[in-house]
Amino acid sequence: MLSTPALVLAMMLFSLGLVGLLSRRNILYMLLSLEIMLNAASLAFIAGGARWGQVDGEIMFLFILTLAAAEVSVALGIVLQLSYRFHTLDVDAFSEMKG
Amino acid sequence: MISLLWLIPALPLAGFLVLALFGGRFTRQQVAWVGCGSVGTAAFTTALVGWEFFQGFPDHESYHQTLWNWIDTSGLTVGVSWYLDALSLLMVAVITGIGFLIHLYSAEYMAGDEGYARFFAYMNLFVAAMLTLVLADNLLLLYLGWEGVGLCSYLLIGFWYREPEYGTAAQKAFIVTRIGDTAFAIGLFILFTQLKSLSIQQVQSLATEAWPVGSNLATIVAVLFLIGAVGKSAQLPLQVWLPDAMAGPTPVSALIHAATMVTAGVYLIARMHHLFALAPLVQEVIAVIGLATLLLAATSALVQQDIKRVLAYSTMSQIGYMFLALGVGAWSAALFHFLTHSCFKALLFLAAGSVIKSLHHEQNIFWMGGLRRHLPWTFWTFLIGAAAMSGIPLITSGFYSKDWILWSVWSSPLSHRWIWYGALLGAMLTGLYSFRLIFRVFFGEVRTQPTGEPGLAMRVPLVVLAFLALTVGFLEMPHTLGNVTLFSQYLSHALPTMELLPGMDESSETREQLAVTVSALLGIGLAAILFLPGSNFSRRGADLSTGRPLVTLLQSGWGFDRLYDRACVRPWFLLTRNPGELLDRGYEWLTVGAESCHRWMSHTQTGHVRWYAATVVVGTLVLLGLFAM
Amino acid sequence: MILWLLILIPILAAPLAWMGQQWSRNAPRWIAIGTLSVDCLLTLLLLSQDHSVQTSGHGSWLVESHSSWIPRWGISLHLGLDGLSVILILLTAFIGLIAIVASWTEIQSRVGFFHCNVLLALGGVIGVFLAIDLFLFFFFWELMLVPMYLLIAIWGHAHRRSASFKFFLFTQAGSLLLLVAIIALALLHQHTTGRPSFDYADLMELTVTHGMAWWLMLAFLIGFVVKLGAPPFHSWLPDTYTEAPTGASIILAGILAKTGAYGLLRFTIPLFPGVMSEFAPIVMGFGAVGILYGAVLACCQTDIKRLVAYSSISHMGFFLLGAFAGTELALQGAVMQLVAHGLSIGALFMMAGALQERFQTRDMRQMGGLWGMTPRLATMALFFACASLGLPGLANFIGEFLVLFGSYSAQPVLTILASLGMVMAAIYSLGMMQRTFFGQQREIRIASDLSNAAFGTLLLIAVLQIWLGLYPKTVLITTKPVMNMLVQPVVASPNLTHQPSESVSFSTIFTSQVSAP
Amino acid sequence: METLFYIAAAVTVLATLRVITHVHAVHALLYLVVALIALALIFYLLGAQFAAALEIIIYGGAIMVLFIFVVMLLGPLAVEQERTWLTPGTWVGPGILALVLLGEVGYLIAVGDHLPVTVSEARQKGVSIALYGPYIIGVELASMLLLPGLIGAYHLGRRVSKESR
Repeated sequence: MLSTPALVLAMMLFSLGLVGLLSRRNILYMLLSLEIMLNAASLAFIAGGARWGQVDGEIMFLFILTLAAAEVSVALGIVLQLSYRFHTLDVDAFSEMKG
Repeated sequence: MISLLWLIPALPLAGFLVLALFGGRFTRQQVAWVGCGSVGTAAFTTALVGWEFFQGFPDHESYHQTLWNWIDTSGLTVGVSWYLDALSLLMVAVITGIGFLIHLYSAEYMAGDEGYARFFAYMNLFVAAMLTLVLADNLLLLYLGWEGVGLCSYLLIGFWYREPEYGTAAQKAFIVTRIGDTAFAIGLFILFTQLKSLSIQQVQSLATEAWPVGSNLATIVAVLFLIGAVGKSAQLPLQVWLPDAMAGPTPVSALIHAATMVTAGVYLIARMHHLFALAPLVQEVIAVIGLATLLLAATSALVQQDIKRVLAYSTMSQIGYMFLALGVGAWSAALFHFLTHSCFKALLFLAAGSVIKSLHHEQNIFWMGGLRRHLPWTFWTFLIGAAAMSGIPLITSGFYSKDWILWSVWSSPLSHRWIWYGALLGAMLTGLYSFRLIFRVFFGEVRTQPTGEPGLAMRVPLVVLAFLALTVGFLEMPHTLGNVTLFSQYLSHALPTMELLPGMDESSETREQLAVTVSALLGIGLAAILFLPGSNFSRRGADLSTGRPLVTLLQSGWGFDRLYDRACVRPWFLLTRNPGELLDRGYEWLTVGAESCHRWMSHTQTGHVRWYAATVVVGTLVLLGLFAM
Repeated sequence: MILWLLILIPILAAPLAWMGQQWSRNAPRWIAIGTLSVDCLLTLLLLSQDHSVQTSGHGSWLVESHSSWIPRWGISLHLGLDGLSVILILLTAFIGLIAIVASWTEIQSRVGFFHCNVLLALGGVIGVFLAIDLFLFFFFWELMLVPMYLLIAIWGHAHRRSASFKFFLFTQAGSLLLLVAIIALALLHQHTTGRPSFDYADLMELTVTHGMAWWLMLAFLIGFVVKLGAPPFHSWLPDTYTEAPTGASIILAGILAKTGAYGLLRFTIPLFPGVMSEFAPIVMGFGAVGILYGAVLACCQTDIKRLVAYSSISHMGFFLLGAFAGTELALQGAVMQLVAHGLSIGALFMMAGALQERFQTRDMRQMGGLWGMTPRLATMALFFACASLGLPGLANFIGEFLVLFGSYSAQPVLTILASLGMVMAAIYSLGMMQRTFFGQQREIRIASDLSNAAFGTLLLIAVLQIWLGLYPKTVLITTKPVMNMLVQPVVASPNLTHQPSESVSFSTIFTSQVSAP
Repeated sequence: METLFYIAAAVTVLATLRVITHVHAVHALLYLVVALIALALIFYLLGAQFAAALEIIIYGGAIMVLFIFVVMLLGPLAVEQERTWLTPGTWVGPGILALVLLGEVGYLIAVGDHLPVTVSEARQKGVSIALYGPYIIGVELASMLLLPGLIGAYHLGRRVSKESR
């Protein structure tokens, strides 16, 4: 079946997303990388669901989808605010939370 | 009529309340009327009650009145109740009678003072508290009066509150006596725990039943009570407060620190005589304390420069005589000396007050002199007082009371011969310091110009007290002289009479009396040689007040103040110097630790999103690695 | 129902007081006064009904209200009133009134919110005094904390932040221990009977193993003692009392400390009688140490509020000594001490606040000679200094002496140590008078004397002090059945039977010293 | 069948690589859309048709549109001149990848019925039943999550006035 290669693919995508998250400094790209990682996770769920013939994988995908939607809407709002306030999207420029 | 007993303490209390609440709105005259009136009425009531009491006497030896149950819970039952017997009636009579005279005197003496109403309020409160003390039927109520007089003493010593030294003296008085009070209170705890009662009569009968003579518990309780009495009566080793207490206005010294409050210790021991009888060891200690105090105070009085301090030390010395009498079991003699002492010491203080007032509050006797002609009333009354104190034979009351004490010491089975010699030496010293005062103040040249004689309100008490100081002694005269025993008969209903050693007859009594007489006269004669202006010694300017080491030591009251300062006061101040506390430090370390941890941890909070993401990844990897293993 | 009224009236009036700010500046104050007066009257009503019911009850409540809340976990809305609670509630309402009068001029910002918090805190306290379901008790216990924290943190003096944190951390740590112990008790109940229960009566019948009881007792003890402010858990107390605004200081010292005391009497002692009788001497030792420790530190202080705060530690030491002495007399004294201390400390803080308001300082070194300028204040200060040093005839004396009388039979040495506190009380009380009111005036400053309202309030407290000092029956007769009940199990335990021998052995030690010379 | 999967997987990986390496936001977005579509295809191949549809509609459609809006709102910060990103170089890459996917879809449509991919109605029903059965709490939670998302987006999306910073 396709489940095993699908899981490998999910892992690859996840790693790519992670690399993107860690290497890019533009916050917009970080968000994109995050989306990739979320998708990789969904893929893993769906592959799992397909492997066992269960519907739970798809349900989890649905939840991840809603999560992603909510996350993106808020995150993009934050991105807008950041750009208004700091006139840059470089995350290394923001360190307001420094302890 | 006797049921009016409760009015006696209530009247001064009412006077206090009226003055405390409305005193500010009264005129001086009204204040004086209320202040003197309340005590005067109390004295009048005492006379009525006393009359009624004597009607039933001696069939009804005591009268009991309960106003309400003060505390009544879980086995502790204490009432606000009065107990009148021969002893308390005597005390009440002295307190209200002399108290009234002193109030009358104060009405003029304090006339110029801004705290006129406050003064009378305190004085009235004092009288109320003192009456509570002597009329109390139980020890807790007695303790209430006991603390109450202490408070009033504190307030009146510090009456002129602007002077910081006066405040210190007041505090010293309160705290030193409070040490005694605490011992007294512990005595109460033991007594209650063991006997389940606090009623004075009941406790004593129970104690007599429960404890054999010389038993440990009796001794402990007696010692604790003795410490309380010693504190209040300014005896060794808690005597240091009394000389400083002279900071208060002179009528206060007369009433509180001479005539009444300081004799509370004497009253307590006399009142609890059954208990003390159970502890012969403690009785012996009382006698020794009395002797030591009377000698110590007499020698100190010899060299003081302040007229009031001389009188203060003399008070300590005379109370020492009373303690001595109590110690040898001569209860009645002690109280007789209390009676005469109250009269002549109040007289002396009031006369001294008159001197001080006429000299614009000059108290140093070296700035006085030659007042004999300017202040004849004062001079004669002072002279009578001094004569009574030194015990000039036959005509003064002091002679009879002191002689009784010395005779008791001589003849008591509880006494020793060396105590008697000590007391005799004391009698000589008494004459010496009394007449040193007379010669210094009233003879010689005038050093400070006096303003003149006091007015009527001050003169009347002086004369009345002078009369009493001369005549009170005739209530009790020894076998060899007149054999009047009114006083001892009267008190024998409340206090046991002392048994004599075998072999004490009239001839030995006469010899003993002769010795007393001679020693008193010797003291006066010595004073005349040393201090009478015109005498050899005096002309050479040799007083005992120049700075030789011994004199300095005597002047400081044998250095007790310095000793206590070194031993207690300074360590205490050292202890209380730092307002921080040690335990708090411990908790502070906790916060310091938390803070340093926080500082270290907060380095990880860079504020960079990518750093957070990376740490999350690393953390996840570590966890995965752990799971994989 | 009337019990719920007692709690709900202040809690419901709290938002009203907040809103009242819009109408007028004094509206919140009057609302608070009205509320507390109503509570006062209701309690007096209950108190007057008392005596008829009292005969019925060995352990039963005079008034009780029971309805179920969360039956699954054995939690119910169970309130009960007995002699102890009625006295303490009356004290609460009265001290609350004092606190409001004391902050009449001091609090000028956010008046409404201040009184809202005061009422909420007092409602919580009354709830604590009434709840006999442990869960409900804990609910009220926490309810009173938060408004108190706000009172300190918002209206406090210069170092209010650290003080309020310290207060919150300490009390919260104590509460946590309490919570753990309460839940453990409920679970133990489930373990033995199969259903969990937080109800007082159920838990009283619970038998706990010795080791377990030991730990639970410790938790209950520490949780309550923290609130009481006995060393070594007192560290928050001086800071908090000092930095809090006058009104809050009065509530803290006058009422909140009493909740800890109440907890000890209501829960710690009766729930674990066996262990308690073993542990009582240690607690009494802490009480005696507290008396001396507080007194010594009070003598060190130059800040007048700090001095009063340390004197409070000292006075609460008497409570601990009495509460654990195991004799009815001492317990009665301990309760009396609570009432007396509440009254005297309230008045003292009120006067400290008045001084601070007039001179912008609490440092006694900068005062002095105020008697001439503010005679009313000075007279009242003198009175309450006397009350604080235990002058006979005033309420504090009754409390202290009953405690000492009662505990002497249990622990003679500790009692004697505690008595030394009386000397120190004299030192710090008179020292305070000396430094503030006597002596030379430092600078010429014009200060008004006490206002009529404040003077009247203080006079009222003074009259109460005298009344309770001369006729303490008022309180003692109400609390007697409760205290009597408390003593029963302790007396029954075998540990106390050998106590007379202890006192004998003490006296032999003592006499051997006496007779040695 | 497996070939289809591997081609789609290759497309996904390639597009994703381009997403994380590209410097221009819009280009990256274009690649991401392609990656999502390829992923949808994989979902379909795994038998999750409903998920595949949602992936395209919501992810590829709604969410990506949101991104694009934001990118445009950000203006010069994220977007170069329009001209530079409309040059053929930009869209050739995604175009080719999309064409590959199109080919796959076409193949699927042509021979779809013979493939072992099971398009079962029962399974989709199962999803719905499970969703509103045991997972109802999850649905509620998701709705709760969306509401703050909405409010947050509304609140954060407002342009703040100049003086605030």
